[in-house]
Amino acid sequence: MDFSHTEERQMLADMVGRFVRDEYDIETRHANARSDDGFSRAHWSQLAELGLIGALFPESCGGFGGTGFDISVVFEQLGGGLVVEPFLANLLAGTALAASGTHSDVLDEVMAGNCLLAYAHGEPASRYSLSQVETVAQKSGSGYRLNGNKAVVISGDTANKLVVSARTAGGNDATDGISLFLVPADADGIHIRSYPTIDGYRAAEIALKDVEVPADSLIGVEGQAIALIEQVNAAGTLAVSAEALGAIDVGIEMTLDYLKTRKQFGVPIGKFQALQHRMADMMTEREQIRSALINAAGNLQSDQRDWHMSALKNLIGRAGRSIAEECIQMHGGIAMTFEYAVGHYAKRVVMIDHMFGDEDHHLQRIIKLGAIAATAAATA
Amino acid sequence: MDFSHTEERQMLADMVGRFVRDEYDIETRHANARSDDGFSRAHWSQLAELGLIGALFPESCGGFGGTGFDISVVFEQLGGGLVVEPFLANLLAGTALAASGTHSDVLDEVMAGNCLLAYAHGEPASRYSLSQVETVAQKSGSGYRLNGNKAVVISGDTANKLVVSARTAGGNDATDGISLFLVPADADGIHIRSYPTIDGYRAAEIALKDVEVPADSLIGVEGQAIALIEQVNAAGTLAVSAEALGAIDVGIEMTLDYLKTRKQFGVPIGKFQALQHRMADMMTEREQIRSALINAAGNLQSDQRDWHMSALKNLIGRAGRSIAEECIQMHGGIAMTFEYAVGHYAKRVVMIDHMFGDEDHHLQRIIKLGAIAATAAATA
Amino acid sequence: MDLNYTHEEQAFQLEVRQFLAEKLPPEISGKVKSKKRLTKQDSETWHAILNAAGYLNAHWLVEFGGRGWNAIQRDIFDVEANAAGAPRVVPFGLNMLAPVLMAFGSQEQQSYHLPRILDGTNWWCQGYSEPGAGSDLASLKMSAVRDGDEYVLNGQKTWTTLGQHANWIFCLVRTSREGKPQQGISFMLVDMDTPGVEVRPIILLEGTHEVNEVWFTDVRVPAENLVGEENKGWTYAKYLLVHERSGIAGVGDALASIEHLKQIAREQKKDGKPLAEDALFAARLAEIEIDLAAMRTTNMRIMQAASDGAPPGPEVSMLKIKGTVLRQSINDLTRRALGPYAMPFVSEALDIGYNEEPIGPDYANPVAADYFNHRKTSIYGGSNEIQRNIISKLMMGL
Amino acid sequence: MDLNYTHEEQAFQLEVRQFLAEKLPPEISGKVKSKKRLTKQDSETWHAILNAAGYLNAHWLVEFGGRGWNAIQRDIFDVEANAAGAPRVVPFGLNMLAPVLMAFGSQEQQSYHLPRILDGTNWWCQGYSEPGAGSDLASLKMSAVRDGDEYVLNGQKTWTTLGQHANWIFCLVRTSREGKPQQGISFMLVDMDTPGVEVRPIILLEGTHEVNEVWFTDVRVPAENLVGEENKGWTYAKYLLVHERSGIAGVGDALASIEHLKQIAREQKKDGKPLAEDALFAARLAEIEIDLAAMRTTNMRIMQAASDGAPPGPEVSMLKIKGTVLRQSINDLTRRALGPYAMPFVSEALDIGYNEEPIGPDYANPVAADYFNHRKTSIYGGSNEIQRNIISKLMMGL
Repeated sequence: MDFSHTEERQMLADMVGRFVRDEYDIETRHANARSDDGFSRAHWSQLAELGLIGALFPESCGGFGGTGFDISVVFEQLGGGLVVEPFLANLLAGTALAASGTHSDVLDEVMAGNCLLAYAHGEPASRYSLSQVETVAQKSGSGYRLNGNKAVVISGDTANKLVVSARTAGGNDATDGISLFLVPADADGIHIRSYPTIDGYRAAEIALKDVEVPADSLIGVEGQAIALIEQVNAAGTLAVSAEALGAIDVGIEMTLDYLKTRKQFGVPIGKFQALQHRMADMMTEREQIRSALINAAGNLQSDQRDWHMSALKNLIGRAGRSIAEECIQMHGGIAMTFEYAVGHYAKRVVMIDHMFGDEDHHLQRIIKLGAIAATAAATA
Repeated sequence: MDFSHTEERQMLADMVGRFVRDEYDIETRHANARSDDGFSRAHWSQLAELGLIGALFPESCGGFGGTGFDISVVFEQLGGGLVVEPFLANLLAGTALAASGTHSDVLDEVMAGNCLLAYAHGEPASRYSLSQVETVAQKSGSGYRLNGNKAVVISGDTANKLVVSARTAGGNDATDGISLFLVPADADGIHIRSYPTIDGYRAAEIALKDVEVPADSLIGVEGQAIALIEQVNAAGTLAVSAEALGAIDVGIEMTLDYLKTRKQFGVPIGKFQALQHRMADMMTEREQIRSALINAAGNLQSDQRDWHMSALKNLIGRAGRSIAEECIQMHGGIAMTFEYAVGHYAKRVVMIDHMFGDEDHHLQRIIKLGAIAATAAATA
Repeated sequence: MDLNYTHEEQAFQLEVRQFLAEKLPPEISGKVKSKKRLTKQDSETWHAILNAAGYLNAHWLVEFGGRGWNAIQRDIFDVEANAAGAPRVVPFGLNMLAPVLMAFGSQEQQSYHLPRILDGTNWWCQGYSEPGAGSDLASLKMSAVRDGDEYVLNGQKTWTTLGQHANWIFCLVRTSREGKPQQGISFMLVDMDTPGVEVRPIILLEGTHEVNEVWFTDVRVPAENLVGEENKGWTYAKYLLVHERSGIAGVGDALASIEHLKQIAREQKKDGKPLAEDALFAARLAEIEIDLAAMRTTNMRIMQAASDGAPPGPEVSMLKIKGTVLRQSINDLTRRALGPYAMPFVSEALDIGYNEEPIGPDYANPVAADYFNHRKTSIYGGSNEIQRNIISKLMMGL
Repeated sequence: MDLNYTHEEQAFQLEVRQFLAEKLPPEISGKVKSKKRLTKQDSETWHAILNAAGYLNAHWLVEFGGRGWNAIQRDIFDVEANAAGAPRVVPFGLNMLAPVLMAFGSQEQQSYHLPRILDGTNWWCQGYSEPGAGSDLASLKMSAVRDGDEYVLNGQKTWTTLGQHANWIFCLVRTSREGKPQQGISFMLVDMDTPGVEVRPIILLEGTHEVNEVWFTDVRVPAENLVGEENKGWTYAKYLLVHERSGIAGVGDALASIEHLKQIAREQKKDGKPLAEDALFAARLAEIEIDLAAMRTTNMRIMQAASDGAPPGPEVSMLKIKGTVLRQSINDLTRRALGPYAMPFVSEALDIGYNEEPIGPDYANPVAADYFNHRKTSIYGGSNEIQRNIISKLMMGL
């Protein structure tokens, strides 16, 4: 057991951190978010060249990372800059490709920064359920015909290709019978409605009406996609949680600075013990989140994956949200303004509760999974 | 709508308060608790003469009170002294008699201080369920034969008569088929095992083995006791909650005094803002409890009774426990000692969570009852 | 103690319900219920309707044309109005300035300003906070220097709610730097059409324009616009803060918001069942309802004690804390109820006239924004930290 | 980062398990698991077994006969020992005094006292707190006045855990009243058989005798019992506090307590079903397990950083807070799990030899007492408030 990063991974973290610090201040971020695409293609290419996309996928797929710690290190740093470029969408869709072993040419293009993917799995009625898929794929000639609606597809408006889940068999909530397809975003019958999210990112509602796809657009085995979907979900949970921790780190840092400089009643407000004690609890909870992130990253490929992912995500929703709210409260009015950065960090942390299952969803999953062995940090 | 006490009720409160203040200090209380009976018969007689038992029952039964506010006022003051005399047991058993309209001669003796009752309803497996009664009453001649076990019967060791629930029909958890009986505590076949509770009171496990009772020992209508039991339960919930508030008031008062006098680092610890702010939250929660007590007392006879009782008891278990723990924490080590009083108040508040259903039990009852109309404080 | 409504109270409740049913315009209550943005015109319309019915200033003292409503009446009106979807009345003139004028204003100020508050001629806003003086109001810097029959004002106010709609502002200004910081403060009424007054928007973190900076550059104000005595403004300011807090618990709004949340929870499905039936969600909701039922009584108790003669004391600080924390927890639970559809946010969809299909359920769009917006409530009007200080000092003597 | 055990760590875990299976006396682990009271003899027996196996001081530096266990090894031993029902080792000599002697004691003190700590000749207790000096330790008053080759001690210590069993006590005493309160403090070793030492029991709120007052009246202590330099005791005391906290998270105990709780929750029935299946109960339990899994890693991270060379810094304060709060929440949930049977308390039933039937389930009797007893953990060893002060000052610079 070892709690220090390898040198390579530390270099990766430093590199992303440097990019954020030097080239991605909050105004740049807002400008990227407000642009037509909702992100900067220049920044995306730059980061692709730095190898950031490749770090998310294993060597067997042409990447040079792909472990839980690679993902957590990258997204933690991205969270520190509230980076709006579509890393998450490409991690999700790319993980489906990488794990299935199909469409490796597309994944190569993704890692080169030449192709954008999005992951169209959630639906208007699915909430956080992974198996509730109402979109159907009927056999049609040698291929399939897709019909259905996909909801809140992250970066779904700018993707070149979509990974779409659809039911090839089974009832609405059956785990069996779900398949994944790789579909060009401009295929006939696809209607994409783009919109911003409250925290400055972009998502889309995607309607599929008689979309014809060839047989080889299938990802993995027909009807057996649930394992892939669970794996994508785990990677996504890990990524947004790491992002949340990165944002929490900045939020706490800004709050600490503010406590030291802002004066009320003639003294820096950091001298007020009530704030000090709450801040001390925030520091403690932050370390707890960091530990849960380590536990989850180290278990991304283990049989305790789901327990640790749910533990992590529950903590993000519970302790993370509380920290975000406290960062605003301790700043006071200034944190309520769009102009000041801390509110944006807080927004991101809170809204991450709505991705891949919220605090309660994951608490209930922990209960379902049982927890006797899982309280052990060790995987051995 | 009116939130001030009538003059009579204020006098009642003042009278009990004066008794506690003048004659019932914490050493007296401990001495009473440690005595053979677990309470003082002299104090019991004295309080009976002051009319304290009569205040718990309506005029129609020979008392001069019996409303929710009578009960709450009396028990709030008793809680302020951690009074160990068996008011609760006699309220419970007496309410069963009063509400059924039977055995009024016995109730007269109770109010005169000449007869002690206890309420033997709970069983080893019933937890907080009101209908889970495994004790059976079989017809036997013109009377009944009782068999079963009763658990944690408050003041069950010193009672002259017991109000015993037993099943005359129906399955173990059926609401129908439960009857109440008035049984002499020294009847053949009754075995009483007395023990102290962690907070200084006395309870008993009571085994009934072939206990023969005559037909007129029945309280109310055979098989229809559940409504009586619910009424007793509501009165008990109200009483112990009021007691908890009385104990909380003393706990907060003692803690405030301590904060003003105890010095650390050269200043009274009450100057530390972290403690001030927690104390401010305790004050707020205390007022919330007081309001919930008023709501519950005012609804003891209304169709919103159960909602308000559960709201109150949930708050006692949630906010009350938290206040009790904070009273200890703010005192520090001294509150951990038997000699210092505040720990005893804290113990009582926490252990009241184990009577008539705890925080979670009542939260779940609120959910079952639904709450749309009930969020209104007004009964109209 | 008696929790039953008297006959008079029952009749009053009926009267209020009838008034709302007849007079509250459906297009306005529709906006309120669907959390659309209200226009200035909407606020003015409702203000005029309330005034015509004599409800606008019913809580004012009888000698100033009010009806002297007690705590129970105010609770009934608050709850009924919120349940019906009535907009919040803009409080700055009606509930904040007016009590100060009644207590400390000159007869001229009273007879000039009070009718104009009621008839809507003047829309007031509040000039208290400054960039360096938030919770520590006494450290304010904006200066007012006497020059003949006028004061010359220079400085900046901030967090001025709805300042973009207002034509008058009441300000705390510094008229002296002698003594303790509280001592040199005065209370001033300023016509915002006076040259040198400039209102600049502050955009909040969820993108709305609700508060403003107000800049004053050599603004000349007639000396008769000084309220009470020079350098005594701190006393008036504290008096105002107490009155500001008389509705601070926000019971009616919280009750209406809970009903809205329950409606959502019945419609949202989780694993095929209504979210309302989920054990954890139901438990969170039930705790809020328990707290709210208690707070409604706490509010009436404290307000009744005040209306019985005692001034509303530091106890209202408890209402501020509990009221905001509870309201925020309703916001939080509403956000959670939506699942992924809490994320989309189309700001234009909050305005009437937006005709596109909603993203997700029609109630979803404003929810997250509302959650973030309500974080302000534990900060403004004296942050909850300041309220705890007040309780510590005034209620507990710590 | 690697969460997998190395081969060495796996082997170590196996070794510890074997040792516990073979050497931990079942009558002792039985008492621990059923929460009976341990006798002094029980503690001494287990102490001797650990010593014979070389585990007692395995965390000591190698040069003093330890094995220099790292954070992972200490975690493994802690968790395994607790799971097996091993008693807590009395820490005062072994984990608190010993590190101070190794760092600051004379060679004579080291060679005299360290072996006697290991072989059980001396049972140490701690003389830090005084009635007026709890969290504010620097304000202590107990005096030590030099008189020839001796110091004469007068004063009172309190909260002395298991002082009734001890024959030696290490004390902070005041040797000077000059300068800041921290400056005149010295660290003294006292044989409790010396005339003038008197131990008086303090009974805790749940009725147990666990802590004591220790009174000193003209107690004459040889000057060679001074540790390090006169008036430098504050430095040694702080060093000790850091070492005291190395096991402060209490991971092993918490894990064992959770298993106990889960066993109870499977046996207790609520509405006919196991309590463990109740949605609210399960949620409360799951939150604790989530927090505990994270804390186990937090603990190892902080301890590993320390064992890699850096001294355990203020970060351990986070472990103290989180560890005690979590442990108390386990106690709280265990109490709730029992329903009405949390109320009965028969103190004698905690002693071996009590032969009557238990009241209610056999695990019920100690639970409420244990809940109340554990309230001490957030008070002693530097209250959680003091820990927050430390974090504020040393970690955050506030």
